[in-house]
Amino acid sequence: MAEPSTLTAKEFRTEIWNDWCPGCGDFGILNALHMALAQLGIPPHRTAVFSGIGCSGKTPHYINAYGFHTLHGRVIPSATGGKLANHGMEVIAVGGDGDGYGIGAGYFINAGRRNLDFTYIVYNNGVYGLTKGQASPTLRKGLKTKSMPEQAIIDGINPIALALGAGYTFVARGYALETKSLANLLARAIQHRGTALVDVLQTCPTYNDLQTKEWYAGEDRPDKQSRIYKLEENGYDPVVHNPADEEEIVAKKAQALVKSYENGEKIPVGVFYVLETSTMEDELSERNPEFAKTPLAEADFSQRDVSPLFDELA
Amino acid sequence: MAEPSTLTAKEFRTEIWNDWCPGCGDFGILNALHMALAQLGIPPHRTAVFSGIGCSGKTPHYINAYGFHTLHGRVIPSATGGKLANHGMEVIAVGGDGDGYGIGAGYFINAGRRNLDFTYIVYNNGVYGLTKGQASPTLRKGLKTKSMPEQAIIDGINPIALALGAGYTFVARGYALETKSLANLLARAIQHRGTALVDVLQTCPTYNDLQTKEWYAGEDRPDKQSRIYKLEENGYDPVVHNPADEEEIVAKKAQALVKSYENGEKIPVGVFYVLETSTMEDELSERNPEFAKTPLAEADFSQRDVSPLFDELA
Amino acid sequence: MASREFSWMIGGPQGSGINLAAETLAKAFSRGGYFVFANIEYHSNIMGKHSFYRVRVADREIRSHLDTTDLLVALDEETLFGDYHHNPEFPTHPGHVHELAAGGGIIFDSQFEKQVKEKLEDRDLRLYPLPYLDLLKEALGKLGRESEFKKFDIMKNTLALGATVAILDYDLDFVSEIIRQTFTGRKAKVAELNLTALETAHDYARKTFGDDFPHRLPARKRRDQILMRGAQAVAIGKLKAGLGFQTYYPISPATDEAVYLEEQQRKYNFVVVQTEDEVSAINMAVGAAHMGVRASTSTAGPGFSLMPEGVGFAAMTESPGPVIFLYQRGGPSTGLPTRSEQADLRFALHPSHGDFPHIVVACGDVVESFYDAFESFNWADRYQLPVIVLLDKFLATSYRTVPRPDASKLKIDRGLIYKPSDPRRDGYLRYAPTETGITPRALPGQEGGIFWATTDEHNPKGHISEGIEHRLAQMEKRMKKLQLAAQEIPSPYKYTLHGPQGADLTIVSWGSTKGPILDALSEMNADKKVNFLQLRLLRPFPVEEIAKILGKAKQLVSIEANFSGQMAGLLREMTGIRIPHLIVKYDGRPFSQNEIAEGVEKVLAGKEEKVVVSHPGG
Amino acid sequence: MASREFSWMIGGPQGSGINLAAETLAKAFSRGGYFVFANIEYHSNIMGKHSFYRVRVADREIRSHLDTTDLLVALDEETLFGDYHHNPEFPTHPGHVHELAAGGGIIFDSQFEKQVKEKLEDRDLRLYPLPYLDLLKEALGKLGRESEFKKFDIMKNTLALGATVAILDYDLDFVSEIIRQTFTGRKAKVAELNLTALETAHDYARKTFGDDFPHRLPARKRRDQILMRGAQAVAIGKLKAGLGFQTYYPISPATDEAVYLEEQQRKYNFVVVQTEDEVSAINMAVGAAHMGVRASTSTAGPGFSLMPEGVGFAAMTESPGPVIFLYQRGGPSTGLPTRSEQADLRFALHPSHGDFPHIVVACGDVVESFYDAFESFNWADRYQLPVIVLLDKFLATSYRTVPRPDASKLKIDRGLIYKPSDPRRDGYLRYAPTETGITPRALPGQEGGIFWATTDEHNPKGHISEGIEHRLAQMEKRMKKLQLAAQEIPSPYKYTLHGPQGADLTIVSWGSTKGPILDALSEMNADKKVNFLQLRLLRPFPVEEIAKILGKAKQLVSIEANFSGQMAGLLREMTGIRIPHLIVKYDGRPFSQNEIAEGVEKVLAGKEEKVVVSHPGG
Ligand SMILES: Cc1ncc(C[n+]2csc(CCOP(=O)(O)OP(=O)(O)O)c2C)c(N)n1
Ligand SMILES: Cc1ncc(C[n+]2csc(CCOP(=O)(O)OP(=O)(O)O)c2C)c(N)n1
Ligand code: SF4
Ligand code: SF4
Ligand SMILES: [Mg+2]
Ligand SMILES: [Mg+2]
Repeated sequence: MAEPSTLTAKEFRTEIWNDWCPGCGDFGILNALHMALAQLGIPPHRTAVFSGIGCSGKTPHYINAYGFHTLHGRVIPSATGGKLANHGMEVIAVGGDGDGYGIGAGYFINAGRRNLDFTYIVYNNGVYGLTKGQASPTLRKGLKTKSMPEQAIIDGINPIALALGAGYTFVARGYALETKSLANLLARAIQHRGTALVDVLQTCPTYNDLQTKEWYAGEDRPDKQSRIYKLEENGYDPVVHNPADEEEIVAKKAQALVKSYENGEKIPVGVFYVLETSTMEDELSERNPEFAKTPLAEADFSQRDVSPLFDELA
Repeated sequence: MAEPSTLTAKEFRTEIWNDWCPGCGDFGILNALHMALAQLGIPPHRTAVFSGIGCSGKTPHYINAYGFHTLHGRVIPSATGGKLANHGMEVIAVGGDGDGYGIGAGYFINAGRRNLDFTYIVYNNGVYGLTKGQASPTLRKGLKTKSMPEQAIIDGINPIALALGAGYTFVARGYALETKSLANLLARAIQHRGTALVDVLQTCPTYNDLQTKEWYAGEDRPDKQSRIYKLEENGYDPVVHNPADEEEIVAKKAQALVKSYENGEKIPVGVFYVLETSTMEDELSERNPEFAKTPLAEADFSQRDVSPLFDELA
Repeated sequence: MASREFSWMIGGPQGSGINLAAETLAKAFSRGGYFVFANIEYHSNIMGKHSFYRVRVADREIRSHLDTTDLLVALDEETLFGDYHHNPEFPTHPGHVHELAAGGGIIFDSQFEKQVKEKLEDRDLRLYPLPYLDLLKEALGKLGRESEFKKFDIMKNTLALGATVAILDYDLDFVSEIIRQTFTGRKAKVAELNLTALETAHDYARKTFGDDFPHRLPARKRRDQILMRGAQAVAIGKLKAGLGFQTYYPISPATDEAVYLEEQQRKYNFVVVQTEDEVSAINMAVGAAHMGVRASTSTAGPGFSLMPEGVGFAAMTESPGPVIFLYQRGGPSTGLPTRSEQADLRFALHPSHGDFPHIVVACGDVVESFYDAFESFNWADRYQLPVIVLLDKFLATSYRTVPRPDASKLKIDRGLIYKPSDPRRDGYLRYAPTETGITPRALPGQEGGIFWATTDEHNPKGHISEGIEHRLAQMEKRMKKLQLAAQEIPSPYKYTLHGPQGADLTIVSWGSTKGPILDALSEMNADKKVNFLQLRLLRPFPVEEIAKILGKAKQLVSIEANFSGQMAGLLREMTGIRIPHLIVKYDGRPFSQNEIAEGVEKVLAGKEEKVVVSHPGG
Repeated sequence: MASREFSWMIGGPQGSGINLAAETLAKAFSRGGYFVFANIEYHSNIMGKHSFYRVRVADREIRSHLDTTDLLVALDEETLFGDYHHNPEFPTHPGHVHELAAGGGIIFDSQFEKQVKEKLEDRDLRLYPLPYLDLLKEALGKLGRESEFKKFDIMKNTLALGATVAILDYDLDFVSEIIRQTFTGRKAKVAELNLTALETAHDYARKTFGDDFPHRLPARKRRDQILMRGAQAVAIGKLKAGLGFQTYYPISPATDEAVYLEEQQRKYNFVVVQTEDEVSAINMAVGAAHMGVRASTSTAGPGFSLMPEGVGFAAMTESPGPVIFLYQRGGPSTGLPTRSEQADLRFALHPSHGDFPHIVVACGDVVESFYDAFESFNWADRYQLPVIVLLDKFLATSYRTVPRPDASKLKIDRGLIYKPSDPRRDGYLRYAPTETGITPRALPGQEGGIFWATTDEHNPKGHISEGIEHRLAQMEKRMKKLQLAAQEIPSPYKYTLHGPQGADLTIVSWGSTKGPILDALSEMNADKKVNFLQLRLLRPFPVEEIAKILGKAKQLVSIEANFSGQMAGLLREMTGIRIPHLIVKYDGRPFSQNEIAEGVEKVLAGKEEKVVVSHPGG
């Protein structure tokens, strides 16, 4: 960022009625996103927010930017198409943990391979909010939230570990109720060149009575210490300093993997892993320099000459 | 295994015409599977082989056992349904790398969470064989096989790393052309209680002119040393010895992750990670002991009394 | 004399407990020997948006709701006058006061009294302002917990219930009993709180409000009836059919059924799996069906849009099922997730590429839902194909009093099972062409029964074959099974002609419109001769039978809750007969009894080809 | 005089180079001024299974293949007598010798000479045994590489080509030229090898075989024509239309088009993405279309079975596209992956839950494929909806000589684009209801154009609304666009009535049957008055126009390559008219010219309601 942004969070807000439950962690993420966008100074009309379906999926309606509230589990493919169609736009994809790691798991994984320059924010609340509280893929075995008739008999997913294996070049975790640091984290993710995952721990006061605000704050613990701590505060270095060094990459992934399994009494937030490497846009530009020059959506194709193709068939 | 098996590999063969290309690595996997089944002594009619679609997908037709050649990318869901319906059967799922890690990626990941007792064998040839040689998800960035018009501009997937992140309790890699050791590996995977992944490096002489038999054998290398080496020979210990010890689990995963990125001049095969823990069947049996007693498919439900359910509605 | 029937409505923001109040009231009247119909409207939202629940009660059979309300309970202002405060630019509804019948009443928070009086002064209505907060404090005070009143805002619903019972002069004990049964064990304290609130409001209403409400319902003789909704009827029908394996991915309005089933897993030996998506849900079910259990999945339109490939898989491999329960909701796409529509018919009839056999049946009401759920598994096994059972949000979630279904005569038929004379012999041909198209199936695990199933075209053994001869034989084999099904399925499962023969007007319809149509007919038939052809089996379509009935009809009108008249199109495709008048509704709300009558009136009056019925409402 | 037309066939195991031989021959005749039609049959297999390629050549227009072959080239024994060796229990085909026309010839490996003579002694055939191995060695010997002969087994195809040209007395230079153009650069060595083999066999055949083959084709005047197949025509049409974004997931027979496009990415600025599955393919395309590029995806039945949800997404959000190219193949399910069928029509017409607008068009031949591909993007943009273009394996992969399409008159129309008078004003309503249903769309990135698109029902601004008023307005808005499309799309894109008015028999058909039907008609019409109504626009269906034509027809027969007569069903649904005779084919092979004629004869002769045509073949 060269110039400080003249935009304020307010300019990214919409006036419509927000129908999330009172106290929902989604408000924290939304506010953080408003702040991050303002901080980065990208004009609203140069921003496109894609979402899946769920409580989280309603986010675009609450952001003053081009908004695409797509299908359940399909936010990554549609955002990918959108970004490739106009790589001049800032593309942000958001969705729930069911949306991204359940029905969308195949796209979540395959997006890691492309390293297209967009940011994916997952609202991780351990439940399927909008369908009334079934276990989401992040809910761990043995847990039972108030709306489940039986405890979970299958394991929860570790999204950070999966993102590392899938090839994401920016892997981070935030906490919805620490809005300011989340805003900074989101800004950093958006600025990253390549696909960035930010898994955000989000409280759902309506259905998740286990991972509550109080639980995160450690109120049940004898020492009343928050479960959340910041990776960076412990001198953790997520950055691959020599992207050409395969060994450093693997070592940084292994380090991040170990950290990602801290998920009980201590829960790290912050950036787990960063690698600066060529994006899919870079590769496409190398293949056809025209691609780099004008985003496809802005190019004029009305004069295309296909006669050489017919010639080949003569 | 208590008694040595009286079955031979021959009893698992079928008589029909095998239409794989001459020299295809699939033959190695098929033979190894015949041998493993014979070795384990499971009668053919107590075995069910499920497959996806692809060259690899034709496998069930070449095995004398109940065979389900399902849909592209859906072998895991259908095998999962099959196993839950009759947990008395030995269920083996097979399919291509496109099938499993591309279109099937979401199921590949989510299967890791369930730890149902079945074995999943992926024929990893770097290409979509049956559709004529497009890049499969395991083909790495920058590579170009002979049938591709352009080199791959997106990264390949690391299936071992993903399986670890997804929660598979047995994660292994084999090599199709070392049939005997592959047979042993498969037998071990089948015996494992829980979901076992065996990613098998498979040569496709027709479309993959990069990862050829000769390449694996290291014929292009100055030292002519095979690229393949066995994890176990280097004293690698994949087993979690204390399944209750979270830290050991994480350390073993990290160790496996590091090994899984060896994929150039040295390629490890063998078992990367093993954890003995409760399976989905165990959990279901705990919830309803009837489940353990008789597989659902063999139970008699003709006398079910639903009148208590009506009573509740009175 | 006061009327022995009435329509009640409670409205409020989601999360304010209208379900509990309405279902308690419905059950209280059902236990008191009345006929009850109760249905809900709500947003795809968890908390805050407007929802309302109707309860209609009568001393004769009823199966639908009315557009008018006799007693409206408003838990908030929006219920009265709409959401223009929340959505100034694009309000979504005008509230419910306009729906009140003449002489009807409104229970509302006394804080709005002035406003209500002003706005409604020229209407013939009884106003029952209830000081919710004071009554709540009073009730809590009786238990020494007055200071906690802020936590118990949710109990407004119970207060309204107490007032309702007082105004209607019904027996409060029925309500108390149900509240006690609802909150048991650790929740007994909650019961106590609610009972106190109930009584407090009841007392207040008796004392404060006049006893001139024109509907009064004394308790009647108890009847052996149950209060059931479609989702429950299906779930119980499935269990009775021997369901072994159920998959689902959460989706409105199908989830209710699956959640109900989930809760039965300790009582009955079967497994419910919440899958990672609907692709997995259908494919797991196919795998399980092939393996020998009765398997099923339940979903709504968006989920079904992910299942075509799996349906083709089942049909091609002649899997004995699964049975797919498709709960229609407002489409297209995500559409109106919590509203009702009947617009998935065409898609369900052609749910994948290629020609293949499958059965489609549409349940008309809660009783049929039970029997269809049961029978569909027999068809899946007999004909070795996937079956789609069509329901919708209206049917799934509406409660109705019905006699307890008789499950004793239901017979499970698993179809032809292969029994090798000598299991060591190796000659089983799973896909051998036969006269009927059906080949006995082996159960995996069985000796001598090894077979191969492939989604590719295949030879009699089940191995891939692209040979022309096998192709023709297998296509014919598969499609023949549909003919057999058409012959064997008993006629009541195919269609019913309700009402008099030789009527002046014949209504044709399918699915959940049955209730409102029958109710409208019973009002109408006094002076008009109208009958009603209900279609139930939609594939294989009973072409001859239906053509015959339609051919004899004097005048035809179709009724369905979709934009394009999908069933009318199907009828024309199958019989060539064009229905000249369509009554359609596509606002996402179910037909009321009045709307049916209104549509039919319009058709009878004029020449309108397409009558769209819809009323402003919440 | 020897005939100036002939049908040639080459058969052999997959991987034995029959494609190269047949396509070279086809091109050689096309360049020589002949009309050519060439089509292939092959298994879903990479190496070893039987495949064959037909090349038909004439000095007048032809558009289809015949069931008979004048000259058969057998690269293996199976091509002659079938696969009973490989598949003793369930053989799949009887070989091709039974298809030889009287007086025809067979080029085959001399090693089978005795056998061939014995089996075919009573047939009027010319036998051309070719000592493949000796000729190969001889050819290699000329280049000093005789010892490598084992590596060059693959060159049998070129040997057969040389012999073919000799027997037909065609000009070898055309063939040599093409071989030289095929293998250039690093492959020039391969060209040399093949040319030597070509000449060696040519010489041998001239010397050894008689010159009495009844078909002889002297070179004609060169014509400005191209040899093109459907997949190429589509790809070029798309590029001309300004395609910016193409997705695909590999699947037969759609992949050819995408691979062709992939190869053009350095020449034209656009992107082809091989996705992880078809769900991703459609959703990426919808995302891209919304973002402002012309977007498309191509697939076959199984892939399309994964796209319903995405189609609904596009329709609900009024996305300008994508255009979906659906290459039909043998179904259901995985079915016959490399065979042809027209059985996805019904599914394409109702490809998701709910009522929503989309356009379905079916191309009849390679020229229409080009124009439809182009025009479909204009429709997607004008009407802001997804468009499905139906093709099939037969059309996609069959080569035909056609005049070079004239692209100069084609105009790109991107439909109504929103242009704010003041971009800072905040009043854009992306979904404002309008007269026509169409609202100008903003291009994301544009100032003042911010909008919201949601798959939920919405208000004019694009925010979620479940309000009845918005629901009705939006449903009507969306569906109205179909009416507009029906009015605006010019009639040639809707249907064509080929042949004489007032014929005794009217054939109705759609899609790739056009070629064989026209060919059969041109043979038949001498004594019989038959015309042919080709349907092209299938949704919105031109009800009035078609009803009028059908109403006037004296006798009607439908022809389509599927089991159930899907188009006939659609016709009846739309017009009430029942086609009394169906000619269907569902063996996965395309109609030949003869089969059409045969079917029509049967219909004319008897009263058969459903004539199934099929012939044993490879
Ligand atoms: C294909 C499909 N299946 C199911 C649904 C129903 N559905 C709506 S939201 C949702 C899950 C929401 O959970 P999550 O993604 O975690 O988001 P949250 O509501 O928790 O933010 C589901 C299953 C759907 N809309 N589409
Ligand atoms: C839904 C669907 N999409 C596409 C295809 C076409 N298809 C058949 S096999 C195959 C890929 C095969 O690759 P892989 O899974 O790696 O198996 P291999 O042939 O290499 O063993 C594809 C895309 C299909 N059958 N179904
Ligand atoms: S259900 Fe949970 S996630 Fe959804 S809005 Fe309410 S609190 Fe938030
Ligand atoms: S294409 Fe490759 S994977 Fe398929 S059969 Fe041939 S060699 Fe094997
Ligand atoms: Mg969630
Ligand atoms: Mg592969």
